[in-house]
Amino acid sequence: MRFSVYSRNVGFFGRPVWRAIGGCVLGLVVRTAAAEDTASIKGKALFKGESAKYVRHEVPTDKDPNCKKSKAKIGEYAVILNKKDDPITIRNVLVSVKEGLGDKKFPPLTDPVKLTQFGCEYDPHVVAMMSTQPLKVFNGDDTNHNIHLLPAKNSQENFSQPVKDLEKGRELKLVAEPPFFVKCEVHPWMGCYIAVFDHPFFAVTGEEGTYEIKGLPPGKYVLEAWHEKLGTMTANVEVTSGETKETDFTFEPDKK
Amino acid sequence: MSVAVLPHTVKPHPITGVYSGKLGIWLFLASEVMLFGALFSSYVLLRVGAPAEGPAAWPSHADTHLSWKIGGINTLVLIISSVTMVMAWAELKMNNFTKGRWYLAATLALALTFIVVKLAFEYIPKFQHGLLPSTNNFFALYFTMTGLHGLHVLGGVIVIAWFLLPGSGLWHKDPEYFTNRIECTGLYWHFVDLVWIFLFPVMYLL
Amino acid sequence: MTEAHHHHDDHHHHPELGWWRKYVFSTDHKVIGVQYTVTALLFLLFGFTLVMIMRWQLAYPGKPIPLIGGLLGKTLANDGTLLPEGYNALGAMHGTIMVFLGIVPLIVGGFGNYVMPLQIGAPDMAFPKLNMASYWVYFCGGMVMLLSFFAPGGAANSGWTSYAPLSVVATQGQTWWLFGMVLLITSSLLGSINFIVTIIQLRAKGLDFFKLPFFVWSQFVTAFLLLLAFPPLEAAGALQLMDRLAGTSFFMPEGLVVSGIVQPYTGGGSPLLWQHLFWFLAHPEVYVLILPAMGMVAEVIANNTRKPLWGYRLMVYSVIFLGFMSFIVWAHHMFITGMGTRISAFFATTTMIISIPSVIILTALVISLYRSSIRYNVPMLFALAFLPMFAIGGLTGLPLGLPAADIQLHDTYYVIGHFHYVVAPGTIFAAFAGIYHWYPKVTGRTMNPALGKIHFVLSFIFINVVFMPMFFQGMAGVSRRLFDQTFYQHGLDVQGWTQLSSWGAWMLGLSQVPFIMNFFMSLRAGRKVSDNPWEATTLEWAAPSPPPHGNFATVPVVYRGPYEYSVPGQKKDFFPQHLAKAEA
Amino acid sequence: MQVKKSWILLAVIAAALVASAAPAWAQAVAPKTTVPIDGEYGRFFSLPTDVSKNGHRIDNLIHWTHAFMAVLFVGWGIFFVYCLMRFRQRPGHQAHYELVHAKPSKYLEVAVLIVEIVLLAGFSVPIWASVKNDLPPADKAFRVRVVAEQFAWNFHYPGPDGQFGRTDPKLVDTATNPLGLDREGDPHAKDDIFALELHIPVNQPVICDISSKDVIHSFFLPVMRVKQDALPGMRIPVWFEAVQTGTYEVACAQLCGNNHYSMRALMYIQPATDLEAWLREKGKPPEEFVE
Repeated sequence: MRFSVYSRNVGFFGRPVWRAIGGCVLGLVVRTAAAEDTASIKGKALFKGESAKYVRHEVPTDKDPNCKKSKAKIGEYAVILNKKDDPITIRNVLVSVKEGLGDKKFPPLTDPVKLTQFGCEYDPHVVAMMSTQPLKVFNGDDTNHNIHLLPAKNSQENFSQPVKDLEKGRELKLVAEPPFFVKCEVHPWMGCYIAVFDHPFFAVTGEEGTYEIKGLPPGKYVLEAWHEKLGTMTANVEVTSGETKETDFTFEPDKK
Repeated sequence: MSVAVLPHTVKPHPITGVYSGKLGIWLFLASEVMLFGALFSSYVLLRVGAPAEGPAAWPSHADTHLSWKIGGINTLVLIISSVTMVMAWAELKMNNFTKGRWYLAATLALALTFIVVKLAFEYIPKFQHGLLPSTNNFFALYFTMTGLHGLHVLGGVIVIAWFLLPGSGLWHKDPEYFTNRIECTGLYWHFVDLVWIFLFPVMYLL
Repeated sequence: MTEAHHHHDDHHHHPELGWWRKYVFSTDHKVIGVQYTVTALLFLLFGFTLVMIMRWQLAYPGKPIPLIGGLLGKTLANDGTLLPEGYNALGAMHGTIMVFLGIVPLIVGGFGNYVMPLQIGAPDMAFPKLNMASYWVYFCGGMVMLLSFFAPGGAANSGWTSYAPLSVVATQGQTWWLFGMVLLITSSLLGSINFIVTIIQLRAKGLDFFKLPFFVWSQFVTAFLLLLAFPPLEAAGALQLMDRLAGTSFFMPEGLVVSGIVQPYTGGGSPLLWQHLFWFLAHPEVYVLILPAMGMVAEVIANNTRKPLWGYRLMVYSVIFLGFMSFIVWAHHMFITGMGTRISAFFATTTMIISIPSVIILTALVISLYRSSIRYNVPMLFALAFLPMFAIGGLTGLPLGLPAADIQLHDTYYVIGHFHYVVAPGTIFAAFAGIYHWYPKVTGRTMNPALGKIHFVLSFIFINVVFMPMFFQGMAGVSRRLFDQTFYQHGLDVQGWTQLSSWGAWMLGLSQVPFIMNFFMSLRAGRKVSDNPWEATTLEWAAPSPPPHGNFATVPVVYRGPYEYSVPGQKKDFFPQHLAKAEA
Repeated sequence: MQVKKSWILLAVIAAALVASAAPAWAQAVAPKTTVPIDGEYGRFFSLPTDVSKNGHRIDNLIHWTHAFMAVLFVGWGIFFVYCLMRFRQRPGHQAHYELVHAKPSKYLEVAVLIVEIVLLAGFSVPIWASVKNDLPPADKAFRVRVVAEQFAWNFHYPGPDGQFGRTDPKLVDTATNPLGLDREGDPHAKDDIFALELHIPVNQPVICDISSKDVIHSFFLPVMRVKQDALPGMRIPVWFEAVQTGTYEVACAQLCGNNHYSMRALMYIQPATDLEAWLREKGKPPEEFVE
């Protein structure tokens, strides 16, 4: 899931081929080794209610002409629904294992997580990462960006990237923390969320509104689905070795 | 080898009529007037400019929870301490070192009383009731101004304690010099007293 | 001296003072003066280095800084490219360091401490221990400012003016800045009390107020400005500290939303209160920066024109008037904050009035050249260059003082050019004149005149290359404190001037190499000279070079005014103040 | 003559150093902006294009003041240079002890005073009064609220009903509602228009109410000769009237934080019909974006 979120950027970054290959190989090795005796959970984030309230439209990026290369698109109240689907699915829902892992240690993920400011929009909109991974922030625009993290636990990083920089970026180390808001100080409409975990069991619903968490050891878990505007939901799941369980989350914002 | 002997450290300058220390302390007090003057001006500006309603509005007299009685007691304490300070200087001037010291000790005791009353009956209960500098601008000014005044009192306490104990040896070397120093301390102390006399009505009564 | 037999702890100076007491924790005004001078010169160099780094970013935005880019760390720069936060930190610290740690300590703490007691024939300052304390408090303040670069988020980055609410919500460096400022203010207060008391109490016999050298007068008025203008800033600093640390809202109005977050301040405060308190200090501070410089220039000009100063009394009255008026012009820094016609007219009027005494002093200094005999040595070159440079600085203040013209020019590079002309080729040139002039008194040797002239010519050319383009930028509407002015069309169109200005700054930096070499080499290799190498009249030249502890072998008595040069019927063209009769 | 040679040498060194800077000076910087900006911006001590009705008065004041400064400086400089050359120390030349009674200097100071009074009372104060205080009648003017924040200018138009809606800091959402407009609670707020660029009519007075959400900013229109600090907690009106259409810049002139320099907005001066069309377009509910 993580890879699919970032895959859009790979060609665009032009990051060195050997790193991509290395990453894939490592990922395959870890996954194939793990697949034997582990379980997966996958599913959808579904929406029930008055979908007309949530309109996706272009935000006025007229402040900065350099943003006009790609118009920023956000949902009203940042809820992006796939209205063509039936039932309607929701993007950018973060699903993670909340309880049930105990004190187990997991092989740390180390490949950097990328957050790119491109066309005056954050890509991806919800960043999920493990605390062992570095976060790399890039500026893909010919303008100034100033990322401002507004976390409770981590330090309130607030720095600008005045020039286009898709090579090195700025690297950040974060500790585990529930999703927190991140904004751009220069472009008021730009916002995203970062969630940091101590374990590798999390996923964000993508363009189809689906998620998949792989490599879970068998056991009983509490899953949490979080959306920035629609709130959180939990589900109890039990998985056995080699099983792939389907769990959907249905958000019903109009139901009190 | 020429030895630097500074004129007018003890004896007054024939034309200006003061010794250097006294002139120095007067100048220092002039700068203190500007310091507290700036704070009092800020008080006026903030009070006049305070919004009519909302959390930032100027609190009514009852909402300040300041007791004029405690403030009054402290005012009295400071006024008496000013008197004892003058007495200490007068006794020293008349060559009564022991008496002068007793008056100095009395001043010190009164100064400490002031601080204890301020802390035990005003600051600490206020904090316990959740009335903090951040509550509103009245309390912000109250704590800043009385706090700064309190620091001045504390400074006075340190100076008086110094002349009461380790610094009193100067008397035996040069009584006039010692007396001058007590006079300067006294000038400072009266100023601290005077600031309180402005603070008391502004904070407790107005 | 009737009190000569009163010996106190302060004055029991045993000849075997240890090295620490003699050179580090000394109470001798001359040692303290040298400490101040050297520290302040180092800070000036540091502050100038900061601006040389900034000028790279201004000239070549977004390009990595050559040579030293890697040294800037992670907060200020990224891979050697300056970041906006780094630029703002450097900018704020450049201002603070130059004003509070460089120039004022140099011309007041350094020259004032060293020269003033000598010029009034005093054995030392009135309170020698206080004097020492003043230096060390200043030193600590400086260290706090330097250490603030290592605070999380870097040094203070809200400009040297630290306007609230920006400074209240700023990074931790601002708290360090405030603590540093409290120390520096304390140091200035101690110093100013000392200066005033010394001038009033310790003048040599016969030295009436109107026989004082003009430099002493300038220090006297300066000390009053420091004494009375600094406390309001201390109060303001205390209030800002409370806002930052205790969550009060002295400067915070209701309903602030920073970065999309509703601020926890109760509100009810006024951002303008900070500006009023700040400029109530900072306008007199401007005169603190310039009056001692005028004093030094007057000394050097009187000495090298071999002629009494023209209009000495007029100058003294002007300087007193300047000092007084400087307290009621502060709001001309705030015309754009939304002032009504009447208040702006009042402050504009006082501003126009305050320009008159400055014109008088400048005119008096120029008329002093008339029918004189000008000796072109290095101090005189700097002193003469001061005059047109200060004139440019002063004249360009005129459109800024007219509220309507200020609408366009306020907070543009025009302002930067204006006050830098006053302070850089003005005050700093005066300070160079002072250093070349009094170096023989401090060391017994002169500085090399050839190197001095190279230093002068290069500095004079490049300082104009630096600051003249700023007027063009300002007229075009380029605001100050912009990390990258090419963001704006009007900035882009005058970018060429920015680059020229930057090159000027770097060349100006190179031009200081002869001075630095000269300063240190002359300690050993300078030509040894007599006690009075410039054939001057004022009292400092009556003392041996360097003056011993206690200054004068015999306490001088003064018989005449400070600038008795070319007195008719005399054999020599100078008549020192302390001589009863002319030498045969 | 020895001395003079060394001076020439120094001048040559200095010229060489300046020349070494020249290539860098000539290096052009690529423009950052993708929207062409109208107007001429000074290259040599000149003010930017003026497109406002009142701007020429300020420009005239600046020009006359500079003329006065130039006269003073040049006159005074001639005397200065004359003294430097005429009274240099040389064999047979002696300074005069007696001081001249310099009447001209008194005249000079009085003249300076008079000119300053004229500049201040005759020009500056009346201009200030009219450009800062005498607002045009509200019914004739085009009103915009300008809300500054770190680091953007928000422009708030009242919409068809001509009334500004209520705003509340608690409702602020950085992306969708930066003004904190109470669209649900206040009927006037429903039709309010929010934009990040300033559109104003040509040949009609415009009143901008300047305020700030966080720190102090300064609303600066270089081509309009308008500058007004945006103070949090206050709403200060400024007015101006454009006489020419075009695209210009809004700048922030007060240090407001790290990205102060990128706090730029565009100002479009349009004929009234174009402006109305733009406002109508802006006032429409957002169209759904279909991928």
